[in-house]
Amino acid sequence: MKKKWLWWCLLLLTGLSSGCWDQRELERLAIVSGIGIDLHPDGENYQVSFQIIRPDDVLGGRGGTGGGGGGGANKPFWTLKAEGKTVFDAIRNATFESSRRLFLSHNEVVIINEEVAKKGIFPIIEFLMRDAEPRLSEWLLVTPDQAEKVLQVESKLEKVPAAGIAHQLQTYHATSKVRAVSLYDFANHFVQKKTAGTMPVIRIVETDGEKILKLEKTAVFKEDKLAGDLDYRETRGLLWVLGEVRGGIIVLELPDDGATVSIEISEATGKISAVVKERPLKMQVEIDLEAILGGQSTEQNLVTPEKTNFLEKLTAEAITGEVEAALSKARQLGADIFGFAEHLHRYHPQVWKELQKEWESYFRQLDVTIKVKVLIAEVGLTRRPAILFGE
Amino acid sequence: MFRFLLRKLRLAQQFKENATPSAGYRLHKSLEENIALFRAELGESPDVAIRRFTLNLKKGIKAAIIFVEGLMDQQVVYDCILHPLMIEAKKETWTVDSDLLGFIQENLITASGLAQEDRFPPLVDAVLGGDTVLLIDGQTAALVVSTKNWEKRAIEEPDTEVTIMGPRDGFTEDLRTNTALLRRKINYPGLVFEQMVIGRRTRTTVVVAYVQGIANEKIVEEVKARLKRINTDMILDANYLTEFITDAPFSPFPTIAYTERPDVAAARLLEGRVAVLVNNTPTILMMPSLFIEAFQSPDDYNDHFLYATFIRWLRYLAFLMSFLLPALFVALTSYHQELIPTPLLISMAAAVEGTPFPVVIEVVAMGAVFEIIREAGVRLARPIGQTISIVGALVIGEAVVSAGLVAAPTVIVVALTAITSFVVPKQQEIAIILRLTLAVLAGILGAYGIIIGLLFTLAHLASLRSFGVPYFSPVIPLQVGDLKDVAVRAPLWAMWTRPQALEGQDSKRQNFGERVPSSIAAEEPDRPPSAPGKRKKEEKNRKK
Amino acid sequence: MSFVMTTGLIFPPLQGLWHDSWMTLLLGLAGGIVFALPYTTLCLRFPGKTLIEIHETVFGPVIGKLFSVASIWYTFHLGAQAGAIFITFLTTTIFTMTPRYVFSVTWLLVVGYLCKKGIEVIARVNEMLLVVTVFLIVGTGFLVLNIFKIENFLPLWSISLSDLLRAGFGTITFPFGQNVVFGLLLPFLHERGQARKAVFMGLCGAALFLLINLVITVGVLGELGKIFIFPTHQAFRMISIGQVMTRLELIPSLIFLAMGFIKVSIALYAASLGTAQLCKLQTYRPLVFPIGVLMVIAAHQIYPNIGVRLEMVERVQPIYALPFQLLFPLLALLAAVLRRLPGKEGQA
Amino acid sequence: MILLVLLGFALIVALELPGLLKARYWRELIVFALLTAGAFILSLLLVFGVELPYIDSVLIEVFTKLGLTLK
Repeated sequence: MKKKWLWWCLLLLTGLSSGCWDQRELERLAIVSGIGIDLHPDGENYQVSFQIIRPDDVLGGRGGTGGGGGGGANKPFWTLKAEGKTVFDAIRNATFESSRRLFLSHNEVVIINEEVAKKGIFPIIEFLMRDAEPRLSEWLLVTPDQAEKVLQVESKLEKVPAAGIAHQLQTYHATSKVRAVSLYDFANHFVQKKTAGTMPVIRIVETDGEKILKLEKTAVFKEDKLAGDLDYRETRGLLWVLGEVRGGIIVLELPDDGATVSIEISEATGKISAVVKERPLKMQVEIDLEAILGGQSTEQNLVTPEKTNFLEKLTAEAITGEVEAALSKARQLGADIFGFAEHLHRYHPQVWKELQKEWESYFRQLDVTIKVKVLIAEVGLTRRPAILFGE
Repeated sequence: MFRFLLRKLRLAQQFKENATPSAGYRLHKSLEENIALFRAELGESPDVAIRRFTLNLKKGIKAAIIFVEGLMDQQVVYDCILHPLMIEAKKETWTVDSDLLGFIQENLITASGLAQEDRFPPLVDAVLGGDTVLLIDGQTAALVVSTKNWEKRAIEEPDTEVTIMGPRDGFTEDLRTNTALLRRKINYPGLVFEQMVIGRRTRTTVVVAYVQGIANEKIVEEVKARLKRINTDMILDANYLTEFITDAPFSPFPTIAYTERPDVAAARLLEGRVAVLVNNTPTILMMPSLFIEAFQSPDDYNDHFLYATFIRWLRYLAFLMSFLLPALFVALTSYHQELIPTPLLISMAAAVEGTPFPVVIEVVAMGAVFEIIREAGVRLARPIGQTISIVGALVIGEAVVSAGLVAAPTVIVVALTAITSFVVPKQQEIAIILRLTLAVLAGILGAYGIIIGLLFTLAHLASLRSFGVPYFSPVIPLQVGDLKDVAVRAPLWAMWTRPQALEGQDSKRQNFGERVPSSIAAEEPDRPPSAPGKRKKEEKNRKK
Repeated sequence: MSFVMTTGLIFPPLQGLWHDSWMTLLLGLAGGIVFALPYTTLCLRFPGKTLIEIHETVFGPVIGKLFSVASIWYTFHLGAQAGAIFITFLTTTIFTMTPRYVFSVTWLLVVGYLCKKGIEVIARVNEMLLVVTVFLIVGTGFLVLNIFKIENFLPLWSISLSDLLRAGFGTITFPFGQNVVFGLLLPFLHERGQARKAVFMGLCGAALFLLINLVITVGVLGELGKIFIFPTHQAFRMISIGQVMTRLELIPSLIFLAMGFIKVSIALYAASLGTAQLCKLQTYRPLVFPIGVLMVIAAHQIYPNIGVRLEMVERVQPIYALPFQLLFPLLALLAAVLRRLPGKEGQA
Repeated sequence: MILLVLLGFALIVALELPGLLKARYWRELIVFALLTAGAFILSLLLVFGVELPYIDSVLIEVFTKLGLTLK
């Protein structure tokens, strides 16, 4: 029994004598919330910029205590640039200019410049996966601008711009015209046979002399290289197939009077199946949509069985159109962004073995049938159009 | 080290042999010599009174009574000894045969407690214990008249174990009162008190109490054996005993429980435990004691069982927090920042910004400061104590943060820990020790350090035994049946067995789940009245 | 039970075939049970005796000693292996900057303490941890449900039968066959008649846990899991419920670590006890620390980096472990049957 | 570092030796001494940076030479 204390002493002794290598006091950490990766002007090295949170200033503004620094309020973040032969190298080189060690565990976004993306992002993804600090859940984006500049654009609502970008991505539900891609999602493409990865594209837009970040398009990667992009409509086409559509508006134009009807997406599923009996095989995409009649510019009452049926048909056509657009773009790029290959691998491994080798050329002329089922389940609060003039 | 211990042991043994020299020498025939004996033994203390008188029997025999003032009842001495011997004896004409003492015992002394004794030491004990010794010239034996009576505290509710519901009585310093309190709770002849005297100089009376037919006899024997082996000169408080007989003297975990409440003691006795009552202390000892007992408050059994279960879980949580929270805080802030949600991390980083010390030091120092404040508050008179805590907690806490010496989250954590540790007062000391050790370990090795510390503690707990019963039972080793008073507080009618861990006799309290069903037939309004024939049939069915 | 579980949890034994690994797991369980048969039978035949003593009675003093030394070496190697894996786990995931010896020394202290307290304490601590682990696995299992994808298990039969068999064989030896260590301890653990039952229950329980864990990992990580050395850890890194319940990977990791302590202590205990019996000593206790230090040194010297370990598991481990796990007990059993040991009471 | 190793072994010996002597476990003492000496030498070698073979590497090599590997 008396030995117990000896033990504790021993434990403490070894502990104390061994010191504290991994100890990093909070106040000695530079919390990185965003990483931007550009090519260095010399074309060889990477130039990596970090958005580092300054906690004091983040909180300082919130309480409205004023005073603070007295003069011009500090920005709640600081953008640090560093260059290196690899991303990792650049991270360590950053300490030349930073008083604190960079801490990547709370990083939220990684913004990759187009040029870098065209060269291939495999080394970047590889590093992010291997290192213990970055997380699988951080968002990946591509930008045609300098990634460093993107990181410097202040968010109008959030204190920390990177958090702003992350939130901006997560509101994709509203339109389903942008795809949010995390490191985990993207890395999965690397291990999944021939599926092509995508990433959202972010850009600096200037409105009223103020710089604002805007999510545009979706970048398509072939293997690890940027190959092309999808616009909003094509992106939603892609999301339909993937079953990732969560919300958004489909605007229909009525053929008889040219009025517009907005259909709100409430629930959608997408399913891929393959018909493997015949060659060349056919893929089938089934999309199931539950929608809400959201608004109309015509005076006729659309809440009748026939009219709703008609609307459903129109919606289905619109969706088919979107998917077709995405499909043709994908065929043109030769990038299987829909994961047809993965589907074959999972459900028809035998067939997949057969097609594996020439999958890309096969994909380019793959026959895809699209089946869309639409159900308008709700019509909003009004039972007939809110018109100005009584009958 | 071992050699040293052995030598010590040997020394102790010699000591013991020397310690009992005067056993068994007897009284003389002459009264004066006997009085001289007492004088020699008891000295000239003013509280020892020797009253000589003449026993008016036959031709008048010299006699004396010896007692200690303040420990005896003057009235009893007068009514039962002096008056009958000096006055009543004169009235009648007695025929006294040879056995004078026996005659006095039978005919004259009216006190309820009376005994003959011819050895000297027990007589001294009796005098010092408040009894009156009657010496008669020419007799080689004396009469011991029970006249014990001294100033006692009234029975009050104990401060240390306050309950909201339930009985309000508590043990007092007086042993007899305490045994009486227990008897009043358990009106069952199986409740056994066995008395012994421990402490060479304090001669403290100690009573071992247990319920025959329930308590495990091996444990009872073990308790008695350990008590008998104690060889010290003073036992002033129950804890003196504890430290001598506890299983693991170096362990901070108490393997013997205390209580000041007769209801708790009675419940524990009926679970099959052994209680030890020590004279002059209001706390009684109960053994074997398990870790889990600290979480069982007497109020649990006075409340509804659902609520009691909920509260018990809160208590577990609070206990966990009370030793784990500072360590976790240290580990999270100085090692595993990736585990803190980002917004929280930012606020914490902002709070920590500019403080001069690492978090470990902050936590340990603030913990120490808190303990100091508490200690200062406890020892002082109550009103001042409160002032101290308010000044200490509010003023220092506030000032330390605004001066930028310590980060606000640290103060919050330390304060929270302090409060949680009061939820389980019986394990509070351990919580403090564990808390500081774990915090330091966390400061050295982060969460890994915590795990190491916890493993050590767990291993220690797993190896502890209290009078042969594994300390951590019924959790490890698992005894599912006993969990009904651990994981939950089952309804009383469902706690149909006594704790199995104690391995007592007669493990059944009542039949399983036996309650008293309502004797008023329940109306069944949700059923439509059916045809009389059918109804009868149904009733028949129900009876089956 | 936890003995099998722990390394498996952090370091799934299955390379190459990923989403089919649950099948190999079941195969491994079946194999493990088959492997367990010889030595449980042995232990039943020689009640109250450890493998060391059995060796001696069956093979005679000289050859028996050889067998015993081999068994002890195997146990020792196992303990060192487990220690090494856990240290690697710590230094690569959580404490990237701390030198390895810090962990090995603290490790040694805890394990030594546990061993000195004896098998009963180890078992009890284990029991406690087991409960916690069950709760945690089930609990975290619920937390990952929202990122769980059942499709990750497809296609079902992507590998050939031979591959499956080979992998299954691998699983038998690592981690299931490691149970042989209990051959050194069985007489202490349970009442005689229950030995076999206990081992089987343990195996099944462990397999069940591994299965749940595997299902979680595969379901969450999908194909991606293949590339990680410690997929379970990664899977738990994915947890994200609301703003609060994020990034919980540390908690399960540390619990598994604690279980790792237990595993190493059992190995160390077995090795010390075995050595003590081999040398006919009265007590194993003084041997705990020297052997512990040796084990730590071996843990440092077991592989330069985890790559070697991976290769070992894939290519050599099954063959290497086979004699210890199956051959020796089988031989002993055979010899015992041939020599009609134990004869009547007192002779054996 | 060397000091630490020395201290560690000194502690182990200090912890175990008196008990062994007291109980007159001579056999135990011999085994204990042998094992401790072995451990001590090995750890000294490690501390001095002598390159010892890695167990798994050796095993792999041996088994490869014997032709007893899978694949």
